[in-house]
Amino acid sequence: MKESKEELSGYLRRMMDIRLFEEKVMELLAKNIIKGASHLYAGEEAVAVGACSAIEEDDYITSTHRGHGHCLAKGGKLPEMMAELCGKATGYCKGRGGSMHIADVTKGNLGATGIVASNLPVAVGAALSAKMRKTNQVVLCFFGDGASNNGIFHESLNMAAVWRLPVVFVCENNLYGMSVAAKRCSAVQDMADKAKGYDIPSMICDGMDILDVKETIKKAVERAREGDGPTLVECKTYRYFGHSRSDPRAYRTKEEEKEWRNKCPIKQFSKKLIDNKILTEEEIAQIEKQSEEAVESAEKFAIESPYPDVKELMDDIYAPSPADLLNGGAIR
Amino acid sequence: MKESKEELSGYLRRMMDIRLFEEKVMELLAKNIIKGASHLYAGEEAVAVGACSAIEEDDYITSTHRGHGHCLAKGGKLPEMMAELCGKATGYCKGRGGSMHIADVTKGNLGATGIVASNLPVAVGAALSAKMRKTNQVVLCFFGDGASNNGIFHESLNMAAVWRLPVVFVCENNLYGMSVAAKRCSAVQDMADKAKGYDIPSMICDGMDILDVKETIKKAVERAREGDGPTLVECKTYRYFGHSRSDPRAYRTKEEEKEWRNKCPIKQFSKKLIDNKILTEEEIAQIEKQSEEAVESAEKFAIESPYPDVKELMDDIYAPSPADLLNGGAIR
Amino acid sequence: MREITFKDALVEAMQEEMKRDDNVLVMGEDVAIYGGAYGATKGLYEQFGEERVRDTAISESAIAGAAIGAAITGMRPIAEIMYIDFITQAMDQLVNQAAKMRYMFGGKTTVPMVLRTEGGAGRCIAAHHSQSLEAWIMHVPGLYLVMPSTPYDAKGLLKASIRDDNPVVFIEHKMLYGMKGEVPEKDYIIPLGVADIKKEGSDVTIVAYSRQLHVAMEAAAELEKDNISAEVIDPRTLKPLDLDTILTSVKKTSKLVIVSEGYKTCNVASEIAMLVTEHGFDLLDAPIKRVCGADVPVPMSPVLEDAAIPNKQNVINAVKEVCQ
Amino acid sequence: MREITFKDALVEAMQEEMKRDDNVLVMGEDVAIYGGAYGATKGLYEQFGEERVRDTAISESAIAGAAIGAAITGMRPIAEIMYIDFITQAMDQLVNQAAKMRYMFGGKTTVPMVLRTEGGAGRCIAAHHSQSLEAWIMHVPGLYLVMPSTPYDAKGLLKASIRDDNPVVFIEHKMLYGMKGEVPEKDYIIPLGVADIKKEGSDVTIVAYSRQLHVAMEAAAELEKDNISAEVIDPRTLKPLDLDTILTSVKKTSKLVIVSEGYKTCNVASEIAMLVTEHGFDLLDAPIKRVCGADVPVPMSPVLEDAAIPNKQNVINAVKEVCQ
Ligand SMILES: Cc1ncc(C[n+]2csc(CCOP(=O)(O)OP(=O)(O)O)c2C)c(N)n1
Ligand SMILES: Cc1ncc(C[n+]2csc(CCOP(=O)(O)OP(=O)(O)O)c2C)c(N)n1
Ligand SMILES: [Mg+2]
Ligand SMILES: [Mg+2]
Repeated sequence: MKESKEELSGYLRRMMDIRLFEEKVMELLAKNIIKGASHLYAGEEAVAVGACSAIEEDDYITSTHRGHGHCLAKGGKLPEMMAELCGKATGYCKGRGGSMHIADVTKGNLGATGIVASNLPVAVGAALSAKMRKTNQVVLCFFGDGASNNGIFHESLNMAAVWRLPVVFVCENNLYGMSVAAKRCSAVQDMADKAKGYDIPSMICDGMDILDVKETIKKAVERAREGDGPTLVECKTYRYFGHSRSDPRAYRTKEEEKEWRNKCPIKQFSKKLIDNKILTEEEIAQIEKQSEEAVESAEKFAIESPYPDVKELMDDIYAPSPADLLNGGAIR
Repeated sequence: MKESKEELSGYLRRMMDIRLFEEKVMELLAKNIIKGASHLYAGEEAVAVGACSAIEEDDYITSTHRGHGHCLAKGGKLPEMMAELCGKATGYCKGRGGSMHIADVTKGNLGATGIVASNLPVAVGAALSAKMRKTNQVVLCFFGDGASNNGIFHESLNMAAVWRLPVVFVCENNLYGMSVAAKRCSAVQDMADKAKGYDIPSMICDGMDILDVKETIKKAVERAREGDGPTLVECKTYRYFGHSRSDPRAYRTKEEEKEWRNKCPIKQFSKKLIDNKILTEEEIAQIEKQSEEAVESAEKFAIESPYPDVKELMDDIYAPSPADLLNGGAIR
Repeated sequence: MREITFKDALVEAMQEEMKRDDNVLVMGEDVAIYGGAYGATKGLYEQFGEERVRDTAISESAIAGAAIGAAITGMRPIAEIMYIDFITQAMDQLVNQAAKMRYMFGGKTTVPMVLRTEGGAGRCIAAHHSQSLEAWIMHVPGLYLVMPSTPYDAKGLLKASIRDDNPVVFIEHKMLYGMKGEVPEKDYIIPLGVADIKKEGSDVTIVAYSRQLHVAMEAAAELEKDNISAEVIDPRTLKPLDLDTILTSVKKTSKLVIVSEGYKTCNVASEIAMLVTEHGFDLLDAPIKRVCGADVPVPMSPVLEDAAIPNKQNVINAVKEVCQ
Repeated sequence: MREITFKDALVEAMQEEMKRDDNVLVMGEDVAIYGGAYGATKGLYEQFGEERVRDTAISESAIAGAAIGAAITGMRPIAEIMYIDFITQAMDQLVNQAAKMRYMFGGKTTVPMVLRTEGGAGRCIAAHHSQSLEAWIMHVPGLYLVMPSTPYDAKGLLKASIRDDNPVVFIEHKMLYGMKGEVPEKDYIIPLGVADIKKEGSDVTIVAYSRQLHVAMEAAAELEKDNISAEVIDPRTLKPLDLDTILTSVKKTSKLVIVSEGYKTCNVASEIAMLVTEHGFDLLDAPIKRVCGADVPVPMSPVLEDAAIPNKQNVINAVKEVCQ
């Protein structure tokens, strides 16, 4: 492995952070401390961490309804995330967004969205902006297998291809969109095949193998940075929990779940690090402990944080108008 | 040629009807007798006539904003069409629809639409209906190269493919969507390539050659009728007039226009019929004369027809409720 | 009478109509194996099979469009859009095709379809899953709009909607699915366009629908303690709207409060107020009041979400103001 | 002062702002080589090149979405949707993304974009090319809504919209593009949220915007002959709405007629009426009247189209009714 020990253990730590965060979220959902919906990323950690390790800090990502992993992988902070999930004033979005709407603009996370596929054109626009502003930034656009059936996928890939924009479309194919298997609703089973209609390259990688994800995305990112336009990368992966908290998972078998649990990206990567004598079991246990503590302190932070002040309900709906546009009489 | 003389001269007649109809429309637009917009089909006659000659009377078509040719090819009547374009009470839609909204449901023409690409899912739904009602009908869905960049194209092809529906997607690639060349806005130049993302077959045919169109569509229709699902057929064609009446056509060259005028589907087909000794020049002149007279009498009918009665403005917005649903008090 | 939940009432309505008419089919995301995100299609797949109960891809526009194509060729589709928030992706088909075809084609087409969807706030699922966008639908000629508040109404109105020959948008409130209520076992329908007086009263008229009907009922109960007798009218269908019943009530009470969970600006409430102004201005003793959702993307945090939608106290306050 | 057309005023506004700020770009269907379906971007492509003036595919959703992505990362895009009828395909991006991002993300994002589009009837192009859907936009928190009626206003408001940090929907009426009016050569902006009293009067207030402003002005001129002095107010921006100016006028006249070309039900007019009822009921001597588009898909036939939208006589009749 060409990465340094520090880098590699950093990846492991981030994957563990995500896993433990999601497990904690599951627990808090059950206790109704977290309200609303949370779509958990457990099982897919290698995708977000692998992909984000292939880009620079000032590059952009766009996220999805299943966005906790993306946010953390792009440098997001556990306490602010947990607080946001709990609807607290200290959360990333002051409690207004919750699980499905975390953005962390300063870190280049342009935001999650509750509307499936709706961030694809936003990613395209960000790539257009990077190109026009000549910043050499690239955009990683995450979305699911289900999202790739939505019309906006088509419009976005076409626009990005025609304008040769620096965007990498990262399809997290976890076999299902909610309860509907890709087999039952998508005409092709390798989502990568959908690149053919746009004359752009596509690649498939093992979404349970962080280094495979990283290498694959890296190639796509290089293409993008060189001005050669978009790539569609499909990561084969699996979500360990149900779609959302109330999902009985009748649409998939216990065997299938088990099979994928055996491919656990964290276990796999840990084993590889040990086999390659990069980390010892003890060091890994140590990393896991740090993750645990971090998640616990995030939980504490979130729980102890106050709810937003109801007086702020109507704040920030509009940006203040520039000084030269101000006026007195208008009711907004 | 395996078709009878009668059939072949029928095709020629219908193509001539369309051409002369469109030329008349252009004239009436210039005189402001026809108001509003008309997107003329001249140049593309072989597509509609070829395609519709490959299906049965009770099969369906869905049309577009450039729909006069489709309507006539599916058995539409010149007088009702011309009256509709003139906004007269005797038109297909009682003057409410005009050029972009002609439907002729009894002939299986489910209607034109002013919204580009918006009839694709309607065609899919009609095919679903045919399949579920086990009628053995197929649906021909016409749309343009420009339409194939719209998201609804993607959703429709995917749905039709997954459900193996009896629909043939007929892409009339005339190189432009209004002023924007496919080269400048579509990632691929053979629209047929867009079938690849849906794992369905595609075929390309010469949209200036009626028999090539007919044969190609026929194959796709057979597939559909046998339950093998949708096909994407691309017809390479050209519109002779501007996009609409006010179009200066700055986006294309005179040479290109001339080149395509030389491929005129009517001239080509006429020549073929003469070369194959199926029709004589005199017979063809005779057919043209009949077309001319038919168009003129349609014009006369349209011009002499009354405008709709303004009292009918609010009629037919809603269908009457079934008897068991009626009630007195409601304001609709 | 037996009591069943709102969602079971919906299931029964579809079940009965599917038995009655082979042309009725159900399509949408997760409507088959999953039984609908809120369980409103549970069991239909098992009973009627995959031909008539169809899971689709995440393709809102194709769902609506395919329903239209099926409807104009002899079927009676029930299409589900999982949340009304996603209707933004189906608006073109719904508004430009379903709503207009009949008129535009000279009355020669009918579009007998139901677009079932779900709306409203209350589950802390934030701005993309909590909207009440019925005002958009009500604005569009050619669509009917149904928003039931009880299991009884839900069943009878859904059956009527399925039998109706027009495109009907049928909006269910997410907080009502689990609500129980009396529903007769026998076949019945409730015609579209007939309001229901959910509580009689003499001092003030409250018009409220969907979940807010219950908020209004609670407010009305509390107002009784202050000797204010509120008449609560549930229009049930916003289009066709039964204005007569509202006017008759206002004639009696001379005061009107309208409650709606939608964003306040350009809300259904402003329209009902305008209609009453136009047809019964002289009946009014006080300015019409509305109690609406705040003009804000619905926030996730429970404290903010609560503040963004009407509650009992808001209704009571409004009533007291008009009754001063 | 020199006179230029409405469309040239728009071109100038964009030209000036593009010169002023390199981050301004224009994108949409046929905006480059063709210069816009109604000529409102004519010359920009030649002047600023294909990098900053971009023809797109027929992908309304991607046009709006890409504008958003560009806006939140430092650009100031002007996206064109050729007809507001097609905004149905961009609603998800506009309503769920552009409008909500800032609030939903805790105020940490701004979405400085203008979505220019065109609306209204009058050219016999039927139900898919003649709608006035501004009520939908006005309903949505997070969007601004601008609808100018004169070349002067169009230029000043478009410049303000481009400079504003919020997503602005800017609707131009198809019948106004060719209209000429005085436009100063010097740089000026008109702030959003400031109504304009287009004609002073004392007997009745008429609120009208976009093309209907001119219908109202014609009506007002004719009413003068009958000694009815109408004050005509053009809100110019429906969001933010300058209610103060309307209320001040109603204080003087005690009577209000509101004109809008949109479908009557759930129209902008009902909202303005409701606001005046809420904030100035006591000022009113007569019920507020509205003159609106009919609740019908706009028909193609000239006689029907005319009947489907307000005309001078409708406005005169309404005024006379309230002035009785
Ligand atoms: C436009 C839209 N349609 C439907 C939904 C409801 N929904 C939320 S997540 C989801 C499945 C998404 O599948 P996929 O894109 O594969 O992502 P995954 O959840 O598997 O990560 C659905 C149907 C939605 N949020 N937005
Ligand atoms: C959704 C939508 N966007 C834009 C338009 C405006 N418009 C009408 S026709 C047209 C070009 C269509 O191109 P194509 O599909 O290739 O058909 P053609 O006109 O070439 O036959 C455009 C952009 C429209 N009617 N609908
Ligand atoms: Mg998935
Ligand atoms: Mg074309």
